[in-house]
Amino acid sequence: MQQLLTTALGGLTLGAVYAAFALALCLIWRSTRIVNFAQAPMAMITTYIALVIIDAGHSYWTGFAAALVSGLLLGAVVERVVVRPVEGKAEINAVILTLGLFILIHAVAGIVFGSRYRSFPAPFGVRGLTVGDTPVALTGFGVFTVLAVMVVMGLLVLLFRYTEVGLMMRAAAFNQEVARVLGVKVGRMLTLGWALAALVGSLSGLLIAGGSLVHPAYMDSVVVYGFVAAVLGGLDSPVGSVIGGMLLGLSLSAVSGYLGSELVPLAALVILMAVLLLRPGGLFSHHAERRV
Amino acid sequence: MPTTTEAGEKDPAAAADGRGGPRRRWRSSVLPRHLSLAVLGLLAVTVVMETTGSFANSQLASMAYLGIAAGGLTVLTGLNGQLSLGHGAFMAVGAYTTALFLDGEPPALPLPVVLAAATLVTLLVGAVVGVAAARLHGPYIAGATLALAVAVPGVVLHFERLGGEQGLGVRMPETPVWVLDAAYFVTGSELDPTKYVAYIGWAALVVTYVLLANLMRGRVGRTWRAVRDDEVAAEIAGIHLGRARVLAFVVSTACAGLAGAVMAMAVRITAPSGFSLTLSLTLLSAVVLGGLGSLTGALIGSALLTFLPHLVTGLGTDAGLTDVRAAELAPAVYGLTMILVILVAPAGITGTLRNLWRRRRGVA
Amino acid sequence: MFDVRDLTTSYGPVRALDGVSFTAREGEVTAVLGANGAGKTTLLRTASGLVRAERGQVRLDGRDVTRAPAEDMARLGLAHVPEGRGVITELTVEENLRLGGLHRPARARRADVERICGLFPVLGERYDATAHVLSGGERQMLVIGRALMAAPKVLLLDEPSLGLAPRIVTQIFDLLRSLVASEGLTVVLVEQNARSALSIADVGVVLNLGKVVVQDEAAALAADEKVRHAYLGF
Amino acid sequence: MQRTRRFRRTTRLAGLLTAAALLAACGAGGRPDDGEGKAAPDAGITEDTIKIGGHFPLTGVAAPGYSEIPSGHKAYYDYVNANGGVNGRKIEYVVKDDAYNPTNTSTVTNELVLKEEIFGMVAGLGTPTHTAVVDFLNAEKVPDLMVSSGSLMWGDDPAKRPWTFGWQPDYMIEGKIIGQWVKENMPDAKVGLFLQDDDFGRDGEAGARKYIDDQIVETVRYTPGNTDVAPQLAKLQAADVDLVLGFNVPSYTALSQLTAMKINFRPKWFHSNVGSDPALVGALLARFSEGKVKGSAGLLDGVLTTEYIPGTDATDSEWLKLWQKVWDAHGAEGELTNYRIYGMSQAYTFVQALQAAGDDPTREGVVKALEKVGSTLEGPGLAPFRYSEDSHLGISGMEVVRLEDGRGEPLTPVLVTDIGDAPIEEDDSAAKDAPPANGIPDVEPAS
Repeated sequence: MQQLLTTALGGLTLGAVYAAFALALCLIWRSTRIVNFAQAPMAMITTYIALVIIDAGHSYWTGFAAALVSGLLLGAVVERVVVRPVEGKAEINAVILTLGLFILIHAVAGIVFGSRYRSFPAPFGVRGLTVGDTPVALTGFGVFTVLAVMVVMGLLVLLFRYTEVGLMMRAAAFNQEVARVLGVKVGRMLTLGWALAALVGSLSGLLIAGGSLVHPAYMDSVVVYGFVAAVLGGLDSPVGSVIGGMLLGLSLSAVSGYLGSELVPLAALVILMAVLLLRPGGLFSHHAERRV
Repeated sequence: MPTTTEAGEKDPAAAADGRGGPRRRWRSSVLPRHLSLAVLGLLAVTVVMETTGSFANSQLASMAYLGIAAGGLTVLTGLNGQLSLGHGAFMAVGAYTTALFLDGEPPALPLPVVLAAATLVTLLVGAVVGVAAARLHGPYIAGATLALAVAVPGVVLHFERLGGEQGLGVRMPETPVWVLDAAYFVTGSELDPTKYVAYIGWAALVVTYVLLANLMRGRVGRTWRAVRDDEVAAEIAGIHLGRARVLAFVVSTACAGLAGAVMAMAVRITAPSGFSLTLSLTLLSAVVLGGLGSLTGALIGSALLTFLPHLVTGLGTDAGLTDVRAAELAPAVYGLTMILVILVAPAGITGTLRNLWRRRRGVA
Repeated sequence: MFDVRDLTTSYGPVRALDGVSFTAREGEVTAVLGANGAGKTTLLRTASGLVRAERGQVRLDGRDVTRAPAEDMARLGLAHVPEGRGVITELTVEENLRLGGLHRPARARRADVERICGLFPVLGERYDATAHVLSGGERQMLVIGRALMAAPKVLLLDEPSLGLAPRIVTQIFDLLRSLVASEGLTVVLVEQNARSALSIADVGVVLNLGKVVVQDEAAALAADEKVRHAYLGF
Repeated sequence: MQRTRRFRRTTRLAGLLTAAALLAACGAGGRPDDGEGKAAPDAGITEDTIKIGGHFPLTGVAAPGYSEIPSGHKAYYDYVNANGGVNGRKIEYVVKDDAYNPTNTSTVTNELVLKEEIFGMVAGLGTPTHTAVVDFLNAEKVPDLMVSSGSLMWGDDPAKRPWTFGWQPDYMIEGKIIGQWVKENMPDAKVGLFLQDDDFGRDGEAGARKYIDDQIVETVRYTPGNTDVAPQLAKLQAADVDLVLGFNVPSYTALSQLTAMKINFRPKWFHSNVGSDPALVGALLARFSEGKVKGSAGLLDGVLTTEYIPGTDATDSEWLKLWQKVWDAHGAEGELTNYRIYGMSQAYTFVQALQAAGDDPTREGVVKALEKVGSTLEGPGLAPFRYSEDSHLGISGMEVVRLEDGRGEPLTPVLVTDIGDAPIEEDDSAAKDAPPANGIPDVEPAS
């Protein structure tokens, strides 16, 4: 029973992190119909930026903010410089491009930051909380992780549903030409989409790193799991991404605890294929019209 | 993808033949041409192999297995438009099959049969995955094969028989005496095991490329291109989309299986860490660098990936970088080149050269 | 007033528009007619800045807008309804309408929405539905309504009748006619369906291979058997 | 059409000509009998240099930590070279990156042996990686010394791998020593195993089970690369484990400590030597030690582990002073770490082996010398090597220590044993070895 609870709570925090990452993928997918395989190394770089700032003696929150801001900038720069030329071209070009970026950022991080492990601080404590007298396997930072992801998801929903910028971003994503003749500055919206996505990606990087160890490859496993989570949720919906992430976190945590950690990637593959083949629109789609 | 990237798509010789005679003659002229190229290639390989040292031979063996896998991948990605990030996983299937069949003293099966078996087993696995993959597109197929690439090493760890993290040693059977004699008779030098594996690799590569080249030129190749270029049009033309996709996937994974078999023999071990995501990405960068859809490109790409890291790391060390930093230079160069190729020269090296050549001759 | 002078556009080596000149007068419907590939759609796309003009001028109320980017056209008073209707099916009716009035102040926009739902009651009924569920005719109403949200001076319509049942076409064209009368719009209507177009147009411009071959009062064109046979196919 | 035909004719002609030329050039007679021929006893060695090589993960997931080992080697060789080298020969250490991928290991080993023509492989790292090349090295008769891994494979069967030598205590004897200590000192503890899912975990488990099979109530394994170990620890927690034996690498020591904190799991910890590096783990955990004394390894206090060479915590050890001196003079960027000390300690042994092989070392000479005098070499190791004609296994024992304030406090004398059912005995004989004044060993030639 206790093991079940611990596994579940662990899965929930882990799921929140996948959810954040899936949100980032979803944002980019919404704005440019590209899956950004370089999301993980981008987040890794911004986490290192935060670490450098924290190690220089500044507070955790300064580093946190710096990572988010640099994520925003990095996303915008990557979209403008690298991705813009392949937008609207064959899908495969964009995929290869982001994979190239994946390899490049990785190597550059190895050169700049070295490949040793470093610990990354976490606010709100990394010791399990106690409710009454019963200890529960949830840390202050874990609670923060889940809340942060929920808040970000909420903000994104508000942004897309109720603001003009959100509407313009969606219009630009769905139909560039129509959006243009209606006066939407499409290029700017795409840049904004990438920038926001990279910001959310940076957040996921910070949440994974918090209270744990970082090295240039620490986000690599999230590439696959974040993608699976996004697909579970339908790739198009922020809420779906978050639910997908949570479900995946719980399932993988259970697989790792009860079947063996070596089977976790296989479980992710099975879940992904099952969803793609049985419910191509994701678990929460109303109309299964997505072409996968 | 621009159609101009395909090997010899607009080769003047073939085009001339196609126009000049009835269809039968066009078809029959392709095979001899490929075969004579193959013989020429084998001779060139022999000359290179005999005039270079053992280390170069071992590098050539690596180039051979990368080349075989890249050839298969370029057919899938360049010709049929499906992207696989999981070809490393299929190489693992071929490699483990080889390791299992060669286990035993003497091995239960002769070497060519083992190679064929590895290809066949991988082909079957590929068929299963291909049926699922054929229903996916673009980023979805990329993501699914990515998950496959990550999952396979875990599966290997799960089964004790496969040796866990340490993997299985690959016992290379003794080189048959008649081969040693024949090799000595032809080349005048001893055939050491390294060279033997390199020859096997290149023989496998040449056979694979001749088969692939014929497929690409024939009806099957046209079907694949049609599916890639315009699904709707292809379907209207009576092409069964799913079948074409699965076939491309199966052919491509069979190549990966054969490549895995050669790799197992060249590396002498199959372990999960040998089939990391890096391997799959390496293959992809080989075909992108060389030029998608071109066998020559795949070969050039695998040559680059075999010889470039060595060169770049050397340059880095000479420039005074620490070993650790110099070692990161090679992937940095790949990554950058992949990006630049897509942005500047999406046709890859072969495509770009061909375009330049055409422009110079005023054909285009 | 919408004025095109010597407008020339090429796609690579292919010249799609070749020195086209005409004027669409305020409060009138100008029908641009011609066969497939005559350059009609290119004309609208060039006028709205989606395609770069090689030569010539586009003027809106006397102001040169040839080089203005497509994103600024709506603000300058030109609304372009592209071919294939251009409803963003993933968004709701309401969101589509809101997109039309991006540069307008919020209060004016709310009033406009009410007015447009009055003009097209069906849009009011389906206000919160995804545009995906609308029929062809309803989608056409939605895009026209969305274009009106920008309070344009000039409305460019590309093949509004495409794929619609004749009864719906008539309905939409009648609506258009009454809008021109009530709002004082300048409409440039690109149509293959020349007979219907001329029935509501004031002026007709006939394009062939990127050039203007005839321009005249709509009634006169409809009566000219030679032109009808050569270019209009009825 | 013209072109095609001409092309085809040329092709055929060229093919025939080449074949004919090749036949004519070398088709003379049969093949001479296969002789010894291949082993080049003098490869890699000249009058004034000796070139050796090693493969390490400098990139990728295994690089953190391990990539520092070769820098320790290099620093010590530079130190020796600056002091005249070994018998006038300067040592050149060629390091290649294999990213902990056996495929790459095979490639870079080919490069080292066939192209760089190294005299010997020294300290090649990793079990799966080195497994890929061990047969090749033996077939090529290249000395394969001081493999950086505690697998039994490097030394338990010298007949099969005559050219390969281990260096560090193998995981099995470590498991035995730990098992016996637990049996004697914590007989009532419910033990849980936290194992890396490879030979390291497996051999360690086998050793420990020889003594405490009945005390072990739960076994969990983690896969390197998967950094979420909460499910594994939850399983141990559910089994009411009160002593966790960890056969894991240092990053996973840090991760398991952090995770245990998260899930309120407070057992006693016993980490194998590989995973305990108090300096590294302590530094990693220092951030989370919640206001304890200035950056101390508070979280590691009370953790049990073993030691077989003095590390950075042994501040009064003469060896550490030597390593510090060497690192300050010849080290690369960064501080002296236990990984670097590990590398320097191996380098020290290599220099001894080279000296033992005499003025004109040959590949075979080094191997013979190690077999002959290896067990008597004095060095930083707390226990002697087991090198002999029958065993190429490395250091024979270790002491059990408890970490306090980032230092290991010995709980036992040095315990030595061997694989199999060999008994565990106390042997402090090698622990008192002190480095020579100039920091360079002086071993008499073995023959």
